[in-house]
Amino acid sequence: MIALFFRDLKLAVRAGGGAMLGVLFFMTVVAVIPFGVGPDLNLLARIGPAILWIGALLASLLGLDRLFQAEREDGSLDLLLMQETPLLLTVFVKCTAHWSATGLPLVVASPFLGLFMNMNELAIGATMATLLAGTPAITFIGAVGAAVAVALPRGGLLVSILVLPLAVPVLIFGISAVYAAIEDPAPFLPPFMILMAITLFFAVIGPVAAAAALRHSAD
Amino acid sequence: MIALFFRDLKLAVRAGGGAMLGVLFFMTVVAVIPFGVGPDLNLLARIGPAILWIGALLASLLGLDRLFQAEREDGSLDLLLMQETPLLLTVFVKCTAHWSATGLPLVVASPFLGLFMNMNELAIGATMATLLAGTPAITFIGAVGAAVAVALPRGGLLVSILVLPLAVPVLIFGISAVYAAIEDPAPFLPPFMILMAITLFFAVIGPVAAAAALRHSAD
Amino acid sequence: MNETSLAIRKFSDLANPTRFLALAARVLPWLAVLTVVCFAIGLWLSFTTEGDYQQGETVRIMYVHVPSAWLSMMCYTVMAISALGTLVWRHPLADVSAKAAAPIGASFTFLALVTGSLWGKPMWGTWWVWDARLTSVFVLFLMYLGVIALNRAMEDPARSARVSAVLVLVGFVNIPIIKFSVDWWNTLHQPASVFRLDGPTIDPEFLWPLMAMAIAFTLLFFSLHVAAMRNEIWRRRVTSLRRQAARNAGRETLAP
Amino acid sequence: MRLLVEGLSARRGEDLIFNDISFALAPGEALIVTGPNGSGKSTLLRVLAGLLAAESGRLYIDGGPTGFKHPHELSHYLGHRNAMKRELTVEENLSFWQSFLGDSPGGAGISTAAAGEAVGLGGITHLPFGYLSAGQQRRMAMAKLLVAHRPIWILDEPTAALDAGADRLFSELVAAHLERGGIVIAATHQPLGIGQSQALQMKGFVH
Amino acid sequence: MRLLVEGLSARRGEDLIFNDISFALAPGEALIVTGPNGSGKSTLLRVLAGLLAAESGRLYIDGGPTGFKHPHELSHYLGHRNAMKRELTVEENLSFWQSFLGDSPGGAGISTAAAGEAVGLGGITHLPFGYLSAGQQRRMAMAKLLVAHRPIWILDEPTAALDAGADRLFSELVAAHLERGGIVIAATHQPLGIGQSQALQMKGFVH
Amino acid sequence: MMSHAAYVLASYAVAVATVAGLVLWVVVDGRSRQRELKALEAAGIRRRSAEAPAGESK
Ligand code: HEM
Ligand SMILES: Nc1ncnc2c1ncn2[C@@H]1O[C@H](COP(=O)(O)OP(=O)(O)OP(=O)(O)O)[C@@H](O)[C@H]1O
Ligand SMILES: Nc1ncnc2c1ncn2[C@@H]1O[C@H](COP(=O)(O)OP(=O)(O)OP(=O)(O)O)[C@@H](O)[C@H]1O
Ligand SMILES: [Mg+2]
Ligand SMILES: [Mg+2]
Repeated sequence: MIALFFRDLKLAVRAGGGAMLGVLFFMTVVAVIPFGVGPDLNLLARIGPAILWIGALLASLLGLDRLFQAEREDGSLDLLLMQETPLLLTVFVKCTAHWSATGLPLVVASPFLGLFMNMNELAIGATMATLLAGTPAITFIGAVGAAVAVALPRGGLLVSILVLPLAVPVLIFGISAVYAAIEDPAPFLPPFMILMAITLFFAVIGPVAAAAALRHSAD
Repeated sequence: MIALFFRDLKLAVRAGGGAMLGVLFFMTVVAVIPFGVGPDLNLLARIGPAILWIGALLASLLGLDRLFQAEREDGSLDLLLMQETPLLLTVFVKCTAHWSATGLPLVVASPFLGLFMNMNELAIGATMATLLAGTPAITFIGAVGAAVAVALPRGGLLVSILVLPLAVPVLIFGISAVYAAIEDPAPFLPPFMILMAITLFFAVIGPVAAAAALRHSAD
Repeated sequence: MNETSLAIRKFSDLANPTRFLALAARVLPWLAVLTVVCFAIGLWLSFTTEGDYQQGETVRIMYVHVPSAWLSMMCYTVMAISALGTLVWRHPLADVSAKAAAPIGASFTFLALVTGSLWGKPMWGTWWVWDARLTSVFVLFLMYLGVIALNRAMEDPARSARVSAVLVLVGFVNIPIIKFSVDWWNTLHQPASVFRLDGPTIDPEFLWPLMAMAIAFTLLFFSLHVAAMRNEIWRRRVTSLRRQAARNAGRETLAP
Repeated sequence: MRLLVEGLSARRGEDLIFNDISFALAPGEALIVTGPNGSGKSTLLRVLAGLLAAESGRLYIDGGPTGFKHPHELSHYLGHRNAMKRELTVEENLSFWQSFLGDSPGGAGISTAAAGEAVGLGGITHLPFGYLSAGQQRRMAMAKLLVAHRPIWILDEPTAALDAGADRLFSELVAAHLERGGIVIAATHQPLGIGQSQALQMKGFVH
Repeated sequence: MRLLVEGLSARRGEDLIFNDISFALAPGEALIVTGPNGSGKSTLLRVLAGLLAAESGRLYIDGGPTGFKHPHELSHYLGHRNAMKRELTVEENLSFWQSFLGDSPGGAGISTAAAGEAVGLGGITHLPFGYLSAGQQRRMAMAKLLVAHRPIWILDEPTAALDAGADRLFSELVAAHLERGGIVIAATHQPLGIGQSQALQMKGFVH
Repeated sequence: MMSHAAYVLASYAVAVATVAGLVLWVVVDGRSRQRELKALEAAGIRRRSAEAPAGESK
């Protein structure tokens, strides 16, 4: 299992470029929005967390579709499926590796992008915390989409389409936690706890569903 | 050449409704945004053009990487490389087909999505015009990235570092042309002309660079 | 399992669709005629009744908007029941029914969206707002398209059936949200005035054409659905025959 | 330990590919599956490897180690594709599979270097897998069979891209595995050069 | 028209794969390239097909049609992969290659239907390519050689996945092409069953 | 009120177009599937159950 984790990390660094592309795309989104809202710094600061979250969500879609497709194309998936180690553990480890290679860089990059959006320290901290808690959920949801689309020739877009609606709750609670942290009356913890609960929920449900989908993808 | 164009179109339509998927993805992205920034119509109208452009960029990025990789994996690329027809013409035709199958539907769908973002008629028209003028550039830039990705077994990183920064100017001039059209003082034409110039530039440079990269992709 | 029980299973698999085809051939003409008649009555009623004093002519949009909105939800419900049929009862026709219903439902949802927008522009002054009902109908539309895309992307119907059945069932939470969104959140959109516990509150002047059009739309849906199911069964037969042809080709000429 | 197959049949999509296949393999026995293109050899092997569900029939192990329900948990499967990553070196690939697969009870895998030697490509395990020629890649995929112990080997056209020397080398590997009490099931178009073995001729299901 | 190769050598990455290979092929002649795995057969064929640059040496056509600078413009190349799209029907695939490749001077391709007949799969060109089994796919890839005329055929392990019957059929196709004055260069591990032919034994470059 | 009539007309037009499109799709799809079945049958490819001796309730 640890071997699988490190193999996937190595692959992501050597071949994918997924991490870099994700961060670059994230930066592009954040850089482009000020064009839209104009140079109004207050407005920017206000919508900053939302933009960061949307950017992170979209950026994590890139490369998600290859999670199992690459394994299938070279026949590795067959061997992964045959083992007695529960498939859902395998999926879980693959998700963790994928998140470390692509989700984590997004989290790390978010404070700098927060500065561009004229957000204050509190907002930046809150955004980073919610991204850290929330992006794994996106990966786990994405794993289900990737497993469903494993046998499809043009899975990329389809995965994103299947994944985005399911990721909406993550987005909503992530953003509302950040706003709760900034605006005094509302408490930060309840939405944040819900976010964590969502992540934990998908950390269990995602691999189970993905494993089931992979079992049925045999051909 | 015409045969190639129609083959690629057919492939795009057959393999899971490529065109429809792109538009569907585009719609999904637009539908997710209000969940993030809230249903404030004025704010939506302001960031609308930026969102449409980002959605179109992302929709064209997803799947662009397969432009030559799919040809390589089944060996067709070898045959395309061997012919006496100039390779750069082949690349150009493939780009055109790809754009017709994925870029054009996005342009066609953009007015409807503009309505969802509460944009007025002027903004919608300007966005559609800039998308029409700008998305081919993204395809041509992407072709270079796709060609480099085919050439280098470990080229993943390079591709992303290459493609997105080149696509950012397209995005920026596209968006600023739209805002110029909406806000009175700034003139629409200069950024739009620059956008057209960028597209024409990449329509020439892109196939040349991609063809060169493909020639060296031999393995 | 031995040869005969396999043969029996195979037979019952096929007998069902076959019987369905025979039934469809018998029923379809009648359904079609009935649909046309109902549409004639509905259209005649909806153009001859008075306009509303408040909304003027635009109230006539209601006669297409409301039936198509109802049908968009009903069609999804049909799909969800079919999905249950696939997953729980494993009925051979359930998957066919779900697959055939998706494009029809998407079309009705599209109609509801477009006519709603066309009504919203004169009444609310905007084509679109992100209120709960409108958003949830839009999400329904996206879900239809997603199901269609998934069905189209999978070559093998046996494999795509369960996946899209799960997707359909997950999406079903949206239907009560659409229905009750006007009650749960305070929105721009009209609350229900026909299907209420305390009886319709709508003026009978509008009720008659509305009901006539609703019946016509429902009949239309069923005729289209039956025809589309028939097409889907044929499509599967063609695919399976082609595979069979592929397997048998060259057997005779090239036996070693 | 015996591998028992009783009345197996399988489908692809709608169509029955083969029907009522039965055999039993004791330790040290091999089964060679032959038949024309499209007759269902690969399909049979994928069913045996647990990658496709059988339509009917049984497939089980008699007297094997405890705790293993399905034969595929005790099997190596070598399909048409090599299950190695082009971007990683051969060494990295092999040691990943070694630690991911682990050893089945009753044997131990050899080191990655020794496995490289065993397939006659000792010196080049440091190269990225993508740099090898077709036959070299195939041989390295075979080395994968050696780094983790599995009593049953399921091989789909193992020698397709191999030269005569590698063919011989491969037969020796298989023979050695059989000698150690292993079981081998292989689909081929060419003779494998294994001594005592059962044969199964697939005819395809004629409709 | 003669194909002339003089002192050819090629590299992969840093390493010289082969060195100083020369031969000449007249119309109706075939060259069979053999050698162990990794000895450079595929590399040689890819150099001949213009897909890899030669390190040194010359490669040209003597007395061929005017307007063609490189031999690869007059060649068919059948590599390990089939160059057909799974999603399109065989008919669509073949007619795409027919109109994309066009005919070289001095001959004409046959219709797609006739090409299907020629490889023994006449009735099923209306099927999507992905429906075919591995061996049937390979045969259809060979049909591609027939739909557009090229005097030179470059074939890399053409019979790898084929059963015995298809092997025979393929030898007949090659023989007919030679009879019509074509040139064939093929790399194989198994005898191809072609009559008069030169042989080239690759040894690999020992460092 | 003139412009409002335009909205009404537009919605009826869209409705007619959509319904017509649906009907057309169903009919054309059915026709071409039947044509394909006929072609396959003409090529001598037949469903196994079509040759089934008894019990076919057709
Ligand atoms: C794009 C925008 C719109 C969408 C998506 C939409 C959606 C729906 C849906 C789903 C229903 C069925 C609700 C149910 O059965 O409970 C409905 C009913 C209805 N809608 Fe809309 N609508 C839209 C715009 C409008 C507008 C602008 C008006 C009028 C001002 C309107 C008036 C009505 C009325 C009167 C009903 C019937 C309610 C009843 O009697 O149950 N809608 N709409
Ligand atoms: N993924 C698939 N989906 C549906 N049918 C398939 C699939 N793969 C193979 N088939 C069909 O199943 C049949 C058996 O194929 P299989 O691959 O088992 O043959 P094989 O004996 O291994 O042939 P070969 O010698 O060409 O490898 C073929 O006729 C093929 O058409
Ligand atoms: N893409 C590549 N990059 C670097 N080196 C390569 C590459 N492909 C092959 N080689 C090396 O070139 C040598 C010759 O390979 P080639 O594929 O020509 O052999 P071959 O004779 O075709 O072998 P086989 O019988 O296995 O197909 C091999 O030693 C291999 O390591
Ligand atoms: Mg096989
Ligand atoms: Mg080779």
